[in-house]
This record gives sequence, C-alpha cells and structure tokens, in this order.
Amino acid sequence: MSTLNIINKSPFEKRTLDQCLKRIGAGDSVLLIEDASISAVSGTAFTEQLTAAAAQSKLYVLQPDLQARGFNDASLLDSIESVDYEGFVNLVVTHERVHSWL
Amino acid sequence: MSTLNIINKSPFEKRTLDQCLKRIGAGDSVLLIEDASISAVSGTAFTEQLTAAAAQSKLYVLQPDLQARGFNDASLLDSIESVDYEGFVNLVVTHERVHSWL
Amino acid sequence: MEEEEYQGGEVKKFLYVNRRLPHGTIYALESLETVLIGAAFDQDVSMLFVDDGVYQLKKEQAPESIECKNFSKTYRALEMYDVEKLFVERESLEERGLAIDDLLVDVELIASSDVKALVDEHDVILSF
Amino acid sequence: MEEEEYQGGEVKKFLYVNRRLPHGTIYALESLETVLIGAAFDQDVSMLFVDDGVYQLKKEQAPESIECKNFSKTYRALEMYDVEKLFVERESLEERGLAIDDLLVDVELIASSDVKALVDEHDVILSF
Amino acid sequence: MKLAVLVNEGPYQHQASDSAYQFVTAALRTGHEVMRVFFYHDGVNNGTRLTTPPQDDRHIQKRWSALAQEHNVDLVLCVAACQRRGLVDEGEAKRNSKDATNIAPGFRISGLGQLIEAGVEADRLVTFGD
Amino acid sequence: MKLAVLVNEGPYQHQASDSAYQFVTAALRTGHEVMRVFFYHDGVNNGTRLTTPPQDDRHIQKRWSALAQEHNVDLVLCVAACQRRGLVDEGEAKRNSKDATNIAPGFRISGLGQLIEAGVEADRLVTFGD
Repeated sequence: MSTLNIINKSPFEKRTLDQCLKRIGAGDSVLLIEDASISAVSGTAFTEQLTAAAAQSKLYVLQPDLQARGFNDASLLDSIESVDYEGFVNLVVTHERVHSWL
Repeated sequence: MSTLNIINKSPFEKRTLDQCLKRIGAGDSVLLIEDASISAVSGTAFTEQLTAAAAQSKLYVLQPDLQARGFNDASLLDSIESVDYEGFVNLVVTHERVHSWL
Repeated sequence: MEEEEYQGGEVKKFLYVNRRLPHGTIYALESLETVLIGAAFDQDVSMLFVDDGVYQLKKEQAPESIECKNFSKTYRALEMYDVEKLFVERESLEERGLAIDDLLVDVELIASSDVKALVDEHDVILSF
Repeated sequence: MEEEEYQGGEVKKFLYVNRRLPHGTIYALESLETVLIGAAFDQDVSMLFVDDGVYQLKKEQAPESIECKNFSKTYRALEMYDVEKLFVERESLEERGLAIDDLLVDVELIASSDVKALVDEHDVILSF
Repeated sequence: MKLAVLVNEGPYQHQASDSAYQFVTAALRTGHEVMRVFFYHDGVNNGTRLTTPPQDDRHIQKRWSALAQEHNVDLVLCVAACQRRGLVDEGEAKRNSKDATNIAPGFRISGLGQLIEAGVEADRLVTFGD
Repeated sequence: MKLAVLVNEGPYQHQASDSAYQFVTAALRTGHEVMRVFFYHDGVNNGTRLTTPPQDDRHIQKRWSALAQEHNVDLVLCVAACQRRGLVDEGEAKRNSKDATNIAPGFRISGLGQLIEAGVEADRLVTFGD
C-alpha cells in the first residue's frame, strides 16, 4: 500500500477532510482519529462525500475515539472499517509512509 | 451597536466565518484578526460571501495583522474598513458585548 | 475552593457558547468548570450548544476507551447548580444526524435564526 | 549547535508539507527551522506549499507591525542550504487570488492532481 | 471604560497572547482601565519565568510582567489550569509537594472565580484564543 | 519494525499526547520497537515534572516517564522549543542563567537533529498534533 493519511479534526470544524481527499489516490488509505472519528458515523452531512471517497481509497476509523464520543460500530458507514490502537499500528506498518494532515 | 464578533481563523482552514455570519444580524459587526485578516483581501474565493455579508453587517479588519501577512489597505475589499489596535479598542467600547468565535 | 466567593452583589447574564467536540481538546471540560463556578457565584448562567458543541451532550460517551475522564455526567448535574437554561441549535443537530433523544439532558431547541436574539439578551459571552 | 551532526550516512527523501498561514501560529517558523537542520544533515529535502501554506511565501510580509520576527527572508536563503525544491500548488494560489509574482522565491508550480505523485516519491512526510 | 481580557493559549505557539498584549497596551494608551488579564487553559504558560526566547525575538513573559509593574494590571493564572500544565508558585509548591517554582513576577495564581468577577465588574470582556 | 513518533502539542489541551501514548504502547505490545518520541512545538510541555492533574484523571507526564523507564523509549524535547516555552534541565539552567529546572525523569533536551535522525533511522515516523 502507498500512503496512510491521518486526519484528526472534525470536518464540520476544519476543511482538512476535503483538502486531504482531493490530493490522494489509488493505494492510499485514510485513518480518521480523535475529533475526525465522528465523520465515520452514518447520516451526517459528510456521509455522501465519505461514501464516494471509499470507492477510491480504503477508509478506517479509530474505534476508541468513536466510543469516547458516544458512538459504536453500529453507527458507522458500511464502507468504513473500525480499528483499535493495535490496528492503527498495523496500518502504519503496512503502508510505505504516514502523512498526518495537521 | 449590538455585538462585536471577532474571528481569528482563515476561512480556508476553518468554517468559523460561515458559522458566525449565519447567526448574526442587524447592528452586529465583525472584526477579522490574526489569520482571518486575509479573508478581507479582494479576489479570493471568499470575496463574494464577504461582499454579501457587508450589506448586512459592518466588517472590519485589523490592519497590523494584514500587514504582517504581506497585504496593505489597497488589497482590501471596498466594503471592509481597516482599523489599528486603537480602533479595535474603540470597537469593543462602542458595542454592547464582544463574542470571540473560537 | 475557599477563595471562590464573590461579594459584589451585581448579577450579569453569562452565555457560554460551546462549539467544539469533547475529548479532542480540553475546552469542553474546562468550559464546564467555568460554568459551575459562574453558577456558584450566583450569576445568571445559560449555555448554548452549536456546531460541534452539540456532541458534548451525546449520550453513551465512554472516554475510558482513551483513558480520559468521563465528564459528560456533569451535564446532568447542572440542574443542581441552578444551571437550567441549556439551548441547542436544531440545525447543528440535524447536520450531524442527531436527534434530541441522543442527548443526555433536557434542552431547549432553538433555530439558527434565533441565536442572535439569545446572544443579544446576554451581557457576557464566553466561548472556548 | 555542535550537537547537530549526523554520521549515519543514510539519506532519505524528506517532504515538508506547509499548509498554514505564517504568524497566526508558530508552525511555519518552527517548520523552517526543521528544514534547515534536515538540510544540514545532508538529507534530501523538498518543501510543498499547499492551502494556506502558500501565504508563507507572500512578498512584503511586515510582522514588525505585530512585533513578531520577519522570518520570511529565510525562504530566500534556502538555496544556500541546498534546499532548492520548493513546490507550490497552483489551485491553492488561485483560490487566494495570488499569482507566482506575489511570491518571494522561485518555485515550481504543480497541479493539485500532481500532489500524490510528489508524496509517493518521498520517504518521510513532515507536516506541522 | 473598564475592560478585562481572557487569554486561552500559551506564548509563541499561537498569536493569542500577542494579540491580547497589543490590545491591552492600546486600551491603556487610549485612557481605558484594564482591570485584569485572566489566563486560562494553555494561557497559563504565559506566566513562567523560565523561557529564553531567541534574542532577536520578543520576550512575551517579560512584556507581560513589565505591564503589571508599570500599569498595575492584575495578571491572574487559573489554578486548576496551572495544576494541569505545571505552573507553580510558592503556595502551590507547598500544597502539591513540588520541588521548584516557575511563576514569573507580576503574575498570581488564583481561582476561576477571578474570571467570573472580571466578567461581572468589567464593562467588556474580550477573549483571545485558538 | 522500528518506529518513531513526533508529538507537537502539550498535555491535556489537545488529545495529541494521549493518542501518541496509546499508539506507542500498542506498538510495544505488538512487538515493534519505538526508537524515539520527539516532542516539538508545545509538545515539549509534556516533559515538565511540575504538573498536578486532578486525582481522578490520567497523569500524562508520569505515564511517559514510566514508559521511558520500563521500555527504554528515548523521550527527547527539542531544545529551541524548550527555550521558547520554559522547559529547563540542569544544563539549560546553567547556560541560560535560570534559577530552577522543571524537566521530568526519563526526558532529555536535545537538538532538532534528533528528529531528523529519527526520520532517517526509523522505518516509519508518525506525527500527532493539533
């Protein structure tokens, strides 16, 4: 796999999600952590954009961050895979490089 | 005058400008400081939105912040008034309350 | 805290505007600490939850998963401190796919177009 | 700084991604300090300016107006440190009403659609 | 008019402390009273005397300390925020068994009540943050 | 695999330091090496021993110090960032004439070169920030 892109801010607050998605491509993955985790919940204003993005890149969400904010795996978009911290480490290891979009 | 609203983040980075503008009205003013100062420059993707907002509220920009970032009063939208720190103090004093949109 | 007393007698109307998610930053938690002190000082305290601030009131928060404090139950205790005016913006909930049943406490729903009137009623606006 | 030496011999390709305005936060300044050290360590260093990062290269910055350091001239000195690969995204300039003539230094313009290929060429991505 | 200021971010990382300082000096210049600057959240980090910024840069802490001395501006660090971030005066060192202090001259550590009081007593409260 | 981590924000204010800590412990649990955690920008504030967080909350600094001791993780604070924010060890106190130190056990202050070295020597560098 190519690049693991990490996003940590809510798309309602910052434009990071847009800015990342438009600059990545085949083989790239996106991991949603911290405040960005809520964008993985279905039924928000960003559901359509994330569903479209999932057709191109693999999307992951950090489950402990989601749980902290009151959501569980049942609330997730089908196209997003939930990982724990060990899964996070595994994503880092299996991609060639990590790009944190700060 | 009613409320002095202060915005300090770039509209390209955060959605604060949108979030503020849709919730204020007659008698309210907006002061653009720090990284928000660049939204007062004409010819950006936010020019139209700010021009429309200026029809409803009085818009100000903190000149020293604009100058720090390489712009001068000649780059400003016509509908935005430039103030220095003493002008900032005067805006605080002449409005009933201050709302910093953090 | 014994030093936390105010004898001034004057009462102002404070509006706490909460616009951020809990846990990603400390603002929600430290804002709540301010609200409690403000109430203890017998000030007139209202809270407004807009934008990502509505997530602060989401049920079933479990920040034990990230070894952080679960302060969400404090919102339930606000009533005991006479902080009874919690306003939530309807549009902020809707954009996030949330409904009033998802929230921990009873709140008053207001429209985006009512926010200005609420702000105008207050003397001091604190937004963290 | 005498401790700043690296004898490892290995060379990696570092890409510094600059996405924020200067002066509002320290990231632009402290990122530049890292770039200079990276170059001193004989690493292969490129810089990419996208989104608000393009403002870092704006001519005529005068942060003396806010009593801050004018570090923008350091971008001009990068060449002396063999940091010669400065990439700027065309779309980021356009959205902000900026043109290449507004920039302090010579840069290579790239399209938004070329960013991925640039990232893919590098081993380490640092974005502050 | 009587003004109060709230600073929510530490020195150098964000412009908040710079903006607050420029605002306060402009207010004093134009004849207003600044009854208090309250430092909350990371803002308490403005009150450490242990910084050594580059010589060609502004010294944010010293600038605040000078303001306290010359214009009698009350600089208050929130005690709860100080405990989370490691800002310590003599009293806090004793209370929490710390072996050092780092508070700078002109600053004092007190409760959040000082912020509420500032909100009540000042005609306007202006917040600077991230 | 050999990993390195960069932390750009201080404790409590942002989740960055928490996320980094959870990531590092998960990496160690799954058999990876964490050769260094580099603290830059406000991240250096993680390295003060003067914090007293509420008793029912996590103690971020102590958690890092324990990790250094138990797993030999190298915790490095950037010297230039420390000088701007007031993080001081014995050497810095002497060099800059400071009357106190505040660095916590297990942390050391060094140059930005340590970050570049981590980028070169680690197989992956992961950044946590604001």
